[in-house]
Amino acid sequence: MVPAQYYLVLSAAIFCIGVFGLLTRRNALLFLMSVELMLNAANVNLVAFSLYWGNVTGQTFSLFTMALAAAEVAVGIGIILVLYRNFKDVDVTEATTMRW
Amino acid sequence: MAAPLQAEAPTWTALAPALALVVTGLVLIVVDSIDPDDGSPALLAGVGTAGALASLGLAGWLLAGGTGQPDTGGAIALYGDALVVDGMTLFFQALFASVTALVVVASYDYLYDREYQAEFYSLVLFAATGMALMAAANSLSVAFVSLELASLPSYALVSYLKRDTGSVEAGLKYFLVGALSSAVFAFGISLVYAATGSLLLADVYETLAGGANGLTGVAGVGIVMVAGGFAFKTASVPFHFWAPEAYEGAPAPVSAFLSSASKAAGFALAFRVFVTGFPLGAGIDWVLLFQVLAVVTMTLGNFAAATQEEVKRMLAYSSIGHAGYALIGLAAFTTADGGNVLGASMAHLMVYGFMNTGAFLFVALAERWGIGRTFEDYAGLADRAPLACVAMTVFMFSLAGLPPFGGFFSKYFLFAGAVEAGFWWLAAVGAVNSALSLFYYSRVVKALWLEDATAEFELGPTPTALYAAVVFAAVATVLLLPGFGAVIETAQAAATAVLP
Amino acid sequence: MSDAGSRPRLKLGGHLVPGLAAVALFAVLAAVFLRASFGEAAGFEEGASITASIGYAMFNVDTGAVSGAVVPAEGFVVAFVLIAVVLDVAIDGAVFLAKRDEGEGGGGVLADGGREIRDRLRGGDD
Amino acid sequence: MAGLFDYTPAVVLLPFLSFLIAVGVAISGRDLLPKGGAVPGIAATAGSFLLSVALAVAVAGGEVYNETVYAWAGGAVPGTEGLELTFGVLIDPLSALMLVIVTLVALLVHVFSLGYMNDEGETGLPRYYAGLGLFTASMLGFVVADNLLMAFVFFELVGLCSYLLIGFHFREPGPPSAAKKAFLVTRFGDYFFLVGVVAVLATFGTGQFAGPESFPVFAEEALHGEHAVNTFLGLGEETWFTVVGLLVLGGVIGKSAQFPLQTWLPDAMEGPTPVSALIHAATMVAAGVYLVARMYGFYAVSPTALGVIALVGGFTALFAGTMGIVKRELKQVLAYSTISQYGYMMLALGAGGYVAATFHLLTHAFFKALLFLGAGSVIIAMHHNENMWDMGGLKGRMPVTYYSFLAGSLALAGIFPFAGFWSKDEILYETLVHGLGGQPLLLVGYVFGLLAVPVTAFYTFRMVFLTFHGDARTEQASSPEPVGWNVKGPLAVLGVLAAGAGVVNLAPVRVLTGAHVDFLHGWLDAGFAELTVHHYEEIDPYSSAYIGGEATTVLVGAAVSLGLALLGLALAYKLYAVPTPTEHTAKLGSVRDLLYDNYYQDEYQVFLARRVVLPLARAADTFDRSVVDGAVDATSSVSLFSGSRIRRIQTGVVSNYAALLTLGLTVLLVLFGVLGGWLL
Repeated sequence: MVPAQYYLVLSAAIFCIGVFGLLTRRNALLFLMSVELMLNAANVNLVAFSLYWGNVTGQTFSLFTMALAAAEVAVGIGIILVLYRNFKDVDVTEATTMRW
Repeated sequence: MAAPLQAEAPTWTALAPALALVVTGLVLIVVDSIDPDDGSPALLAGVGTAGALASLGLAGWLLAGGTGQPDTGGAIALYGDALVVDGMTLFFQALFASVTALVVVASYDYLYDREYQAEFYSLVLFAATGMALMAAANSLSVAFVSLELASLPSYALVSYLKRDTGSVEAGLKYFLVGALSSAVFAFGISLVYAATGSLLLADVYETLAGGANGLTGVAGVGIVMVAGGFAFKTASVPFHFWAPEAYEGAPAPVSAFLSSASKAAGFALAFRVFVTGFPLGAGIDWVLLFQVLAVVTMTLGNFAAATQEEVKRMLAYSSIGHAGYALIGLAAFTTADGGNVLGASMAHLMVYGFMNTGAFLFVALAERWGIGRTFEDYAGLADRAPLACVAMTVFMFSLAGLPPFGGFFSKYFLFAGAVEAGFWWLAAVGAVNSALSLFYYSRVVKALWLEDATAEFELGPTPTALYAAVVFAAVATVLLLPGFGAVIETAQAAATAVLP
Repeated sequence: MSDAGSRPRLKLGGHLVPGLAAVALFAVLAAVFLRASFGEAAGFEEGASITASIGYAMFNVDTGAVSGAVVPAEGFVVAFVLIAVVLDVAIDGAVFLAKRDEGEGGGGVLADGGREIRDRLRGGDD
Repeated sequence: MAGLFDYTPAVVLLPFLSFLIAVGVAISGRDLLPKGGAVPGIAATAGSFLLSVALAVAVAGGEVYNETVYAWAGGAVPGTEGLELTFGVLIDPLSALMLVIVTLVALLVHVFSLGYMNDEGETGLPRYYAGLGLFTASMLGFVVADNLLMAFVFFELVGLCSYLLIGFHFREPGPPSAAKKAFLVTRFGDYFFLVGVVAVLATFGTGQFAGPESFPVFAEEALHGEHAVNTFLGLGEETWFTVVGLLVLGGVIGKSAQFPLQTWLPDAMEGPTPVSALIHAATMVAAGVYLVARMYGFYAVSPTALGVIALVGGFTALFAGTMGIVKRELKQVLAYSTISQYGYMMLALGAGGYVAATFHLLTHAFFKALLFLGAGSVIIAMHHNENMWDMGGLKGRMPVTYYSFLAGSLALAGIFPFAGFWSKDEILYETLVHGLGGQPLLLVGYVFGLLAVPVTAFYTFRMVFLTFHGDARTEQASSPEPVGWNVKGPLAVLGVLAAGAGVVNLAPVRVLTGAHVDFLHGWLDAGFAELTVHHYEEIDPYSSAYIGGEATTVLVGAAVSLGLALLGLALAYKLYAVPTPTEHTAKLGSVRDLLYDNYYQDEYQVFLARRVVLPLARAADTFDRSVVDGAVDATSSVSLFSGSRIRRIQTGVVSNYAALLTLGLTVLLVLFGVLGGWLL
């Protein structure tokens, strides 16, 4: 059986790849995808430790995170759409009328 | 005395305040599908207000009847311990319902002649539902889902003015930081699950208190990340970056809603999760964590607020500062002290709910009238709208914590509680920050009353509902002066009952 | 957006520099996780149906009355009902945001087969 | 008489009512009331005055009153059993006396305002009278407060009102900044006070002034080991009480304009003159000294706190006096004299002279109100020119003002037998005998106080001579504007009081003849047992010693102080009681063939004014402006500067936010990982 450490390091890696993506990409859609990666890192943990602890709480909850990710994307796409209509771009660093 | 009605009803009725909100939200969608062109905005606002007031009435009734409180058999756990209804739940639900009612009433005038009003009201009510459930969550799964239920409508509400670049930009930033934060929150939950094998707060507490079997580090990272999720919701440093822009760009009633109710919801959940879910001394000293967050948050918020030129943005930063004050509830928490500091923090959030909502609604009034956003633009407004300016003065002085207003008592109890718990330096930092805050709050008062108008105001007709909401919030802020005894007693009793 | 010259740009100096924060975060997480010690995994009972167990968990079914091996879990019915509302709200919000106001100019974005968006995407993505 | 005491809150509420009426009128924006709202104010303060007199009569009959009126929070402060935060009323001889003083001065100031504000055609009168009403109400609420927290609340209200009134002419450049300065500097002291209030509540679980459950009693019992209290920071009980006492003293020093927080007071002269009279004589500045007297039982158990009070007071008395010598404006001289006189009161309190301090508070209220109103009268006559070098010769043209002003000046200078002589002499006497009784520190205070006597007399009579004597130096001074009854009336009343108020406590006469004529002493020795003079004398750390017997000491002390006062007066007479004092000094140094004594006078003046006093005053002024003001200003500019830095992290670029957020999270993880032992 694969040691539990591996899953944790794997999920940390996925999480940090997601973080890396949203720190270095300006495109709003890629930003969304990066967030999806981070949520999926959580799912890796949930499923892996479901087996470790011998209950399906984690597996069940991972379904909920997926559903929530879908809901978040729906709202996110809506906001990105109005962003595009107003700024004619989906670059997240374009919208800087408010600062300081 | 016969058993009160509350004790005889089936236990699920304890969720009535949240149910009232969600049903109202659904009714609004139905009304919209019958009349898609928003033909009668008064009907929509009326339904929304009625729902919020019904929720407030139910919460107050249950609270008064002792539902879920120690003298009637303690907290009511529902649906496999996923939800819990106790004094703290009802206290916060009453707070959310009050703010929702004020915001809905005020929005009637603010949304005058705009499209998509049914969507607006239903989103507000759904967000309020999410908050009400955050106050009742007893499991990390419900915590996460209800937090999202409160957040998703908020993102859309901030971007409500779809053709206004400020509103859209605010929505974008709020959404992006929010998505990042909820991912961090979810990852934190997964780590807590990894360390304990459960999502129920009571189980988590038990496992962590019994030593985490070599998984202390995993639990520690999880707890810090969960704290990050709450820090986002409460606009605490370093998860606060969305707040200045979101509050500034959003329609002012939405700013009021987010900065009062949404913030309080974050605290309600944080209080519950940390006090009943994470034992002190298991893996991480979260009291110290919140001390760091509290000091940094109040200092950053107040210092940045002091140098703003726009009233709304100043209020946004001041709202960050107040998150820092409320964090004292967790930062000065000790088991020996009982629920005193926690209760003081809850009472502060209650007072804050009224005074801060009122202040943002005054800004809404100014936006409705089309006068500018800076301090100078507000100059001399007292000549034209004396009553509203009296109300605004009350809010400002109360926010600053001057003696004759509700804000003084709540801050006083908060700081006194911190001193009593042995954290006098927290109180000292808070007092210094309050002193600084007086400077920028009084700038508003000075502009309103003492300075001459830079240009002629053309205010147009008085927006009655908005005006009424502002005045009502002011009356409530003043009434919390004599009524503060009852509020603090309820809050501290509720907080004491939460302790594991 | 007054002057393009004074607009704050993401100061990258090599646009991957902020990514170092993610690397640092990974280093910290990995350090913690590698120091953790784990016991033997409990595993699932032989012959238990995971799918069925998830179904029972989702609706708080009393598993004592169910025949066959069941993996235990806590009840998720509240979360289930809530997620229904969340999805409802998300649709509500997304549709409202996506709706085109009457008289809004600049049409054709959706009618050009997505070409304009695609160009934007390529341009926006450095 | 219990029925009468039930009406005590009305003393406070009447002026508050007048405030509400005036606010109503101000908001309506119309001229609803005759005299711009003065009439309700006069009626209210007159009512309060009558009620106060009735209360004083009842107190004289041996009645006292200490009742909680309203409990607004109870049992909720963590960790203490049953602490209640209340509003209550405490009427004892001290507060009854203070009520009479405050209401009388407030009434006279209201009447005088008719002449000073209404007849001068000022605008915004409802706002002015609203301010006066609230100011009076706040001070009265402070006086009757039965606990420290309530006292603090009203103390702050007093500060707020002073801000509103000093800044009354807010369209001119000076008053708003003066108002801000007054507010900020006194607030600076009040922060210490606030911490002190919290400390008292946390230490004793009560803020009550009187009764067996009061904090001074607890403090006394704690030192005898009869009562347990919470102390903090690991300090012993006496040290901790000293710390708490000094914290509260911070508020006193701010409000009573003691060194080093006195800087706001001279600037506060930008306010209308009747307001200055009210501030200086009976309300704001008096509040600080009254607070120390009110909780004197608490200070009396701490020798260190008493020593600090005495030294601060003595030093302030001399320091402010020297600055008063070189000022050109009438009201500026009075401002420095106020600081100096309150220094005397603090000296008395620190030296165990509780009666003497109260006595001086009483006499000073009368003669300082008189001097300010007299100055107001002169200012009306001079069309709001305050420069004394533009006056001269007003004596014959405004006799009522002159003679009442003269009475006030004689009292201020401490000339026998005017009121100020008796009270100042008693302060110096108490300081001397307690100093001789083994407290060398008090002897230092005594020397300060003694040196301030001739200085006081000098600047006072320099002012009198420059203003009223000699030839008129400007056209305006030769044909001054006449003033009305509403100006002369208050002056006459106060003139009589300034001359004769000394009879209430002729302590030296008692010592010499044995006749019981120290009525004030007897008055303050009645009432609650723990608030009486002999109780304070029992618990304070002082004992007395004499120079060859009590009577001798009294006579020597009185002779020395009177002699020094006369010396100062004579010097002023020599220099300024001449027809044209300006020309006299202008010839200085260039004309060598003047008479010898004139030459000597000029040299002396040059030496005194240019070489000693002016540099001293300048140094003091510089110290004021650079160090004290600088510290206050620096705090605010540092705050604003760091604020403008902090806001820069909000760059507006959401990617930067995400980066900072990630970094913040990483830092927190590292910090708590190391602390929790699961990282590294």
